Amino acid sequence: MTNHTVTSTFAQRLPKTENMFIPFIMSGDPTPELTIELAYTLQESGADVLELGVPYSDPLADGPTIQQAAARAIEQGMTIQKAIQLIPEMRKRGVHIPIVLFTYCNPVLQYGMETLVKELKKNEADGLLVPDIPLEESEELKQHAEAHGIQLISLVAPNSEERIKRIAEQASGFLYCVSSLGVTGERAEMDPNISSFLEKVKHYSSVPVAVGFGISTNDQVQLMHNYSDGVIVGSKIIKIIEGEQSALLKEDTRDEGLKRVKEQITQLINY
Amino acid sequence: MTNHTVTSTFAQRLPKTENMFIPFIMSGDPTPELTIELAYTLQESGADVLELGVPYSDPLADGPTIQQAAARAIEQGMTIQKAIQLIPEMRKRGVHIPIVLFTYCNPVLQYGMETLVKELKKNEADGLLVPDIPLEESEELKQHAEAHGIQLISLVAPNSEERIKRIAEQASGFLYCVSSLGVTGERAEMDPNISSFLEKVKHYSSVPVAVGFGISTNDQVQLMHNYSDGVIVGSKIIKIIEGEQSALLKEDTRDEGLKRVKEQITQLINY
Amino acid sequence: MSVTYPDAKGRFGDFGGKFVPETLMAPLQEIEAYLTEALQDEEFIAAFQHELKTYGGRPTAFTYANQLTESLGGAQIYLKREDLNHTGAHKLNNAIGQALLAKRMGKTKIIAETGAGQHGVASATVAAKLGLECKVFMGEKDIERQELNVFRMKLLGAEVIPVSSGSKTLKDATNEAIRHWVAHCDDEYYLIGSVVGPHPYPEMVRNFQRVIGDETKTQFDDVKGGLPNRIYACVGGGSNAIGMFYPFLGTGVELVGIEAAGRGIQSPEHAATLTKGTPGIIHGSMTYLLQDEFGQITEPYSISAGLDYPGIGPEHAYLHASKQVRYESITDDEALEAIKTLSRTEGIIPAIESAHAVAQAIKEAETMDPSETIVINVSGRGDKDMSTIMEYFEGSDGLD
Amino acid sequence: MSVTYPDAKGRFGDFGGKFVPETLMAPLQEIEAYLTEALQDEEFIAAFQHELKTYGGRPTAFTYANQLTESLGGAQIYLKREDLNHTGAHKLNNAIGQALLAKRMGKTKIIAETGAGQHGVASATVAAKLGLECKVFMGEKDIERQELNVFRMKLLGAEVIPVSSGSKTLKDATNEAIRHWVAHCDDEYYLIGSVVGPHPYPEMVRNFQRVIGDETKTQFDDVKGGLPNRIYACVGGGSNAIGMFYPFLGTGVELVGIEAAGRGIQSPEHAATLTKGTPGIIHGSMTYLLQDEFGQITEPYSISAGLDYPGIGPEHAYLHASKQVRYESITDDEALEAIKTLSRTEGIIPAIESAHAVAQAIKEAETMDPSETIVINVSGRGDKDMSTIMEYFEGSDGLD
Ligand SMILES: Cc1ncc(COP(=O)(O)O)c(C=O)c1O
Ligand SMILES: Cc1ncc(COP(=O)(O)O)c(C=O)c1O
Repeated sequence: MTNHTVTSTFAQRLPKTENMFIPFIMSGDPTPELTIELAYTLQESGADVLELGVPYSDPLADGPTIQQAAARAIEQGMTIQKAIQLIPEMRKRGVHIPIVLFTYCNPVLQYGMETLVKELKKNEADGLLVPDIPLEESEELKQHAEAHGIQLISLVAPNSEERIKRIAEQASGFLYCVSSLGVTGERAEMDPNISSFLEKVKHYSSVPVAVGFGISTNDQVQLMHNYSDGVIVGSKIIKIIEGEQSALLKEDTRDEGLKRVKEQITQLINY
Repeated sequence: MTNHTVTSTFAQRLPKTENMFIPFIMSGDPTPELTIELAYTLQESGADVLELGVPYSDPLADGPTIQQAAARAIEQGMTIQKAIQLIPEMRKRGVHIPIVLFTYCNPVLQYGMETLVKELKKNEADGLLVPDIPLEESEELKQHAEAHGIQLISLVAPNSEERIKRIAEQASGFLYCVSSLGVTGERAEMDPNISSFLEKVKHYSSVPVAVGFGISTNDQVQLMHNYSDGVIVGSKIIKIIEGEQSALLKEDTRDEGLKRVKEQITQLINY
Repeated sequence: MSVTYPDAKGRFGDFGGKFVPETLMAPLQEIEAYLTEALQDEEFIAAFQHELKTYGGRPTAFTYANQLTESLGGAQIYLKREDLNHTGAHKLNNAIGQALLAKRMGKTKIIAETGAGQHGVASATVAAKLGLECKVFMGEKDIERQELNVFRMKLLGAEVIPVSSGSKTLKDATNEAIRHWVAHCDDEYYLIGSVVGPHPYPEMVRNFQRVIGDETKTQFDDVKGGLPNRIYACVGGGSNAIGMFYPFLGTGVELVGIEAAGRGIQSPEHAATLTKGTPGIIHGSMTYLLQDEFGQITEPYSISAGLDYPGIGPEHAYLHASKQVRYESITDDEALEAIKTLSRTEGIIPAIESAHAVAQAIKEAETMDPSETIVINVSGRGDKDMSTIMEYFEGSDGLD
Repeated sequence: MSVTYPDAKGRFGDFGGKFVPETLMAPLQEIEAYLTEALQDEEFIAAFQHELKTYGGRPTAFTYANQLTESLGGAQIYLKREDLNHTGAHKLNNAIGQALLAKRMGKTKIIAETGAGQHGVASATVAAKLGLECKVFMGEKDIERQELNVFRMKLLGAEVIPVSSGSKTLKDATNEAIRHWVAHCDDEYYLIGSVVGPHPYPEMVRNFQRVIGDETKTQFDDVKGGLPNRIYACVGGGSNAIGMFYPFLGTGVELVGIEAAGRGIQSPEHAATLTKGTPGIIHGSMTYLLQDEFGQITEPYSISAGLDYPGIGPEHAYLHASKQVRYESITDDEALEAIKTLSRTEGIIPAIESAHAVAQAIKEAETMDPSETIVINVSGRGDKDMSTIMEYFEGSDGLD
């Protein structure tokens, strides 16, 4: 439909399309500088795609862990603009995997859809994920994204039913499968019907299929790798970073902190 | 109608039927013994009839002064029975003027109408005044009273209008004219229409006509004597007694207190 | 037969009458004369009905309590929703009627007594609506306990007059209102809040409140056909009960009035006037009351301010004596439990007063046949009682 | 034309829609499907109307404010009395409708958000009446401020869930309710309290609230004939306003929605969403909202808890943009003054929310011709606000 004037960098930067690990971090939590360092550490720990969160005042799809991370980041003065500006810094630091900006719809609207995707492109981002724009409301944004070579990541949920096909067929970058009903946050157990759901999604999807929401243990990661092309881990990453926060915030213990973050993540995704 | 089996003592005991002074005291305020002494003192000060109040919990026709006197008397344990029993003591002390028991209707009912008038007679009382039994409700009580030689005192008010005639014609003992609309208690000024009202009452009444409610100054007493056969003074008497209460309550200052009560009353009714 | 009362002297059998100071006889006669004339004037009746409808919100709803009925498994329970009246209780019906009469009489001021403040608020409300001045007499103790209702009356433009005599509660506020009226009966109208006081008040208030029963009769007939088996109403002074019962007298419907048993009728703390009182005179009327052996009126007790009255309307005394109405009593605890039950089964938080009727009805409905029907008069809503209820249940800890 | 909105995507012009996480698309579609079917089912409509009438107390009264009219000397003022609804506000209409729908959908539990507690109480009420479980999400700050309403909900059997996220007020309670619903949409129904949220909520709530306007149309025509010149309603989320306005759209009646100007729209403390907000997305819907330059939603302020919301229903955004409704704003001070005025002239203490409409109407009525007519929607009663009003007037010292 639209004229692809700009080529997409997502596929080029993606290390692999199986057994993917897609961590989420919140821009500015605990500080912008550490966000950059953490992005690099995550890549070093095996991340294939980085989801870079923009903190939002009213994050409807998020559980307490990410809500609190957002609140801390807003407190620190983080904005969507500053979050985007972190990306070139990450690139400079050596982050070469695809970076997907995660932001709610309202900041996108205030920024301007076209301005946003242009800025993303300019700042070497690869994708955009807006959790509160379902397929039916995404057309305009998708057109802008496509026009500027930014992959608009779609989400699909266990109750999407007959919409699975429609969503999967138009998905770009990777397809984000919500593991179970509910918001982001750790879950003790996974939905028992997850395998048949993922099978159905994979059937229709032409892009890699990753599972997110609630994945927080190595067992869960291993299980998901059986059914999907990768896992998205958010709240658990935030928790790991929170646990190392005091070390990370001090110049002299930062490297140790980052090392321990890496260790924990390696344990989490190891298989 | 009824058979006058017992003769009335009221008229026999009444010193005079003009320029009457009819004070009110509350039984048991401040003590039963003092009520007897005060009755005697009032007679010595010129009282022609004594209104002996029975304290009541809900004295609808009374202002604050008499309400409080009643509350104090109830507190002291005064009852209608005990109040009646004070009368023979008063007689022993030398009180020879007519004594009218003033009580609200409910205690009368609980005592029993016939029992009450019998007891009154037996205890040498002469009359009964119930401020909340208007003519229309008084028939039964009046029959009992007449049967036992007790005068049931009637009240008439400035707004009694066409009822004045009916009330006045059946009045016995004396006719109590309410000076103005309102409850008992001192008033700075008298109703300007009082003279025509009293004239009308006197026209129909075959018994002496006395004015009460709010009379508290010598001027008022003098004025009322022009239009009526006497004055009833309640709240002012209570106030005078209240003023001397501490003297009255001590054995060694009692006589002085009584003397001062007498002086004040003499000043009040002097003309 | 019953419907011919009161007689010319204002007597319902042995009860009623006018036991008032002579000074009040004229104003009472004036009211009686105007009232008689007003009730024969179609315009007055129409004005009354107009205000009830367009201002008060009548007819009030008639609700089938399906969940309560099912949970008890007995008689079918219907609720007459006086709680939906403007200002939250049946009290408004009477206040509208009397205030219209006061205006007709050319009075520019009304006075009223109040305990918890419901009748005070109703009076202040109609006074505002009809452009009358309003003074409300309220015991000092009640003023302390009912700060919000006091403020409400003042917001409505009424003057609230603290009464410090006697026990500083409703009984004394009534005394004081009467005393004040005696002195100001030329331009003031005394708007009594229940079917108490001297004639013609009990009859007049009943006539202004009978709309409750009249509507119920029609509504029940519309919904179920015929008449219910039993009707329940709480009794303080007795206005909501008589308003509900009156149109059903002599129809064979079993009428049940519920008094406040407070902490139990074996304790000294209750307000069960018919159950435990004796005949006597209070506020100008011969009726049952709580009193000591010498005729001193004693203080009643009930957790519900509206039932906390030592007397009862004379017509109830008569209906009791003539066995036309059965009177029962319900304790504080039973009433509060009934509030919880009705709230949770029907989503209706009744006034604590009304909850007494609910509690008795619950007791009896269980034992009745599912083919039988009962009506409970929900005389008012519980909003005014929330702090009391909350205190009773110790926050929400005592709720489950 | 206006009446064909929303379109298939739930859009009112540029506004509305469904901006929700994917997981909510299915439950929203489920609601839409059941709703469409229910609204075509005469039995459902009849059941809704039956509950409105026999339980909620509809039709609500229509009062001529003769004293207020005379004191202003301008347009004739009529009041639509939503304050006479069971539980004290128009909120019940919608709660009944949605709870009936939830039952039809086979849901056994409802969840709701609440600010001051009015919608929470209405939801807890209908849940009790219909035998549903009820969870109410409420910000921790609001729980502290509204102790009595919290207790009321618990008494009605609802669970009140404290929300500690964000600013701990209504906005966050709504977020949390939505988050909870995402995880429990299989057996829970989310009962939104105003014409906000994703499609089909704004349309559904409007349809359940339009009874206000439909009745008003009939009542006005009965009393005066024809249509009024202007109609006033306050706007928080906008449900009482849209309920009132909807049947009058396109009729030529001038419709005025009144937002809360709090401490003044020049100050940062207001809730005047249309007057001072910008388009954006809140709670799943494209509409006007209060936000900063980066799209972070900012905290609104109003003395009235029910207007203290940073968004507004999308249909209002559309009616604003298409100039079919005029939106004004009224400050705390003006609203409180209007409470005093309406209380004293008409004996009606309105909710602080409703007082915003009253205040604007008073301003305008004065300048209108006595032959003109206006209607004010009195969306709720002031009982719930008495402590706030009392605090504002510093006891009764500030009353005169
Ligand atoms: C709700 C309610 N019900 C009942 C009563 C008792 O009065 P009555 O017995 O006159 O109906 C009151 C009195 O305040 C009341 O507020
Ligand atoms: C009485 C009253 N009016 C108005 C509102 C505002 O809501 P809406 O704008 O949806 O009518 C509320 C909300 O709680 C309310 O309680």
